[in-house]
Amino acid sequence: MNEFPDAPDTARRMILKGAVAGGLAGLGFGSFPFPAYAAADAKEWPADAFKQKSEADVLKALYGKTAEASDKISLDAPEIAENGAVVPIAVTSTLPKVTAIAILVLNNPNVLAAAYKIPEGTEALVSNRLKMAKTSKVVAVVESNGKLYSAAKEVKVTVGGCGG
Amino acid sequence: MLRKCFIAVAIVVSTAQPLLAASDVNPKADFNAFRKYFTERFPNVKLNDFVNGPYSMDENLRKQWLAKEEFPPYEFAVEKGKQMFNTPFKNGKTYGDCFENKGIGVRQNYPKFDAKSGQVITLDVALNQCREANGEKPLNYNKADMAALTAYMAFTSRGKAMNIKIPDNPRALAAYEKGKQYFYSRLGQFNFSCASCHVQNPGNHFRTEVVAPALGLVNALPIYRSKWGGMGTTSRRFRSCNSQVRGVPLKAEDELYRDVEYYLSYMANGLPISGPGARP
Amino acid sequence: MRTRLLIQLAVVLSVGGFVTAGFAASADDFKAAYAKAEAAIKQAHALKNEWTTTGKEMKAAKKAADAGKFDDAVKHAEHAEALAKASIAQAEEQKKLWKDAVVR
Amino acid sequence: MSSTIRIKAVASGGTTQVQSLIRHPMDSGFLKDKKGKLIPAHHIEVLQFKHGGKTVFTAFWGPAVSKDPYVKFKFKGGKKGDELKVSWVDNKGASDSLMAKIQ
Repeated sequence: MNEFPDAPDTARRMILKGAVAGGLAGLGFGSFPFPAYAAADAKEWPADAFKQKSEADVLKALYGKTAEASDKISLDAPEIAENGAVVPIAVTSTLPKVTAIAILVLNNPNVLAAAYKIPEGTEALVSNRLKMAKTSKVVAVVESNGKLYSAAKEVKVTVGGCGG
Repeated sequence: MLRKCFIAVAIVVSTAQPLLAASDVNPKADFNAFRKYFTERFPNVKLNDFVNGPYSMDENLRKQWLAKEEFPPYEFAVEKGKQMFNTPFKNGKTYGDCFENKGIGVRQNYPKFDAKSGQVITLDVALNQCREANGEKPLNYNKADMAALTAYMAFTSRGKAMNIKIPDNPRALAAYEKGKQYFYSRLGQFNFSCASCHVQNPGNHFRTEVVAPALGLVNALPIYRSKWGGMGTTSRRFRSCNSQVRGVPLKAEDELYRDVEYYLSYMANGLPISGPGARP
Repeated sequence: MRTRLLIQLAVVLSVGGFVTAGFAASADDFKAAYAKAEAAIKQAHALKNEWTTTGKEMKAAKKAADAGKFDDAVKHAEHAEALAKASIAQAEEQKKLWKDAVVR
Repeated sequence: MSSTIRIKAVASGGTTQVQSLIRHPMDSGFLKDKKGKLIPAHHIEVLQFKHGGKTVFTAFWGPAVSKDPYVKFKFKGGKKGDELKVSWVDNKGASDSLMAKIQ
């Protein structure tokens, strides 16, 4: 079964991961397109917030308020991004009644990278991959009980991701 | 003048070089020395982890890689490759008909030495030979379709131990030796060899990247590079190495590229296939 | 040691190329310099060891010649030839030197 | 070509973890093509996940989200075999949707 009796966990994990990604190995989930009635609606997109150049202006446009720092937000981002085009960033929070999470990259041409709506029953957790033009502070903003909280981390970028 | 003196030296050097006798070529001894060099230099890297390139030697990068591997960016290419692989040619035959085990889980056997032509046949070349034998036009060795096909074939071979054979044939040994020579020869205006980076400096930063160890480098091919925004073939990888040191790249699947892949793959014998890989 | 010499050589030649052409060059001078550079590049190409910078100099030479600036054109062509010759020397010397780098 | 949407949704202990990868260029609007012409921004604006008629997650994305974007989230409820509806729309009005089964 195992071709490498002394294979380290990493190699095995790599192989298992391949198996998990089985959708493409033909283990599909019976996925099929469905009619558009339930589809995402572009009208909901907060166009104004995505144009803003500062943290304060983004928060004002998105939520109409300001944020205070919180240690109940965990912002998982690399210290040095391997490539600014693909920077994995994850946000989780132990704050109660979280209704929204936003991720801002302060030195990007437009500061807001992504905003998420967290309905009741969905955990205060999101993981995504963002582009960073250069070294920048990354800010995670969490809306909890109607108030805004934030946490920040500096991510160094040596190869910029404007190219996308 | 300096130049004249230099050229004179060069001429002496080139005429003084004897032709290699096949008996001087000893792949097994090379293999042992190569393995010893890397395992002694990187005692904390587990042998089978070398195939993960820079991620085997940099914790910060490794974390980002593992995050990406949760849903790797190359999945679309693998899916496309699978579709291509399973789509019959106009004559009704498929790629699978050209390979042992219908082409599934065979990546580790390439490159192969073909005694008839006296040439090293890489997987990419074998795929195009298959196409041409079935009346189809060959694919571009630098482009996305070939990258997708080889990515799928690597994917079905993950974890299989590299298994490269160098038959006792003077032309096979000569090809191996030429590949080895190319690997260690300095080239380009920067005067770098493949080995300058991948033997002398793995784990170190070169420009903005962490250099991958030569041991197991080929096991991750083809690779999805974030800076390419897509999957690239083995040829594309070699060509980018050349141009980084200001050398004009050879044409894709040039004899020297095939020979150097043959050499490096033999050095990686026993290590698992990890391709398609994701790299910065 | 010798590789360092090679790099120095390339630098010396690249600077030298600009210094020597202190005369008013003609279209024929350009053609002659360009042809010499082309011959050297052809040899480097045959050795599979062309440098990317050589081609850039040739393009610059052509562009200057097209603009009638033959002094510049000759300088670029001479620079290209020097680079091509250095790459040929590199290829020739590496035919032996590569062995010193092999992992043993 | 098949769907632009790939989903891995796994239910365990009353919670469903959803991971999705979408094939999309996500052009930033700051990059030039080979001819030096600026490639206009082209990105997904809204991505939505529905489970049993209820929206469980909505993403609003700008051009700073990476090419072939990825997202992961978790929601309470959901069991093996349940349907999860995914849809996106981009700034050029293109859209795609998929119904996936929770595993």
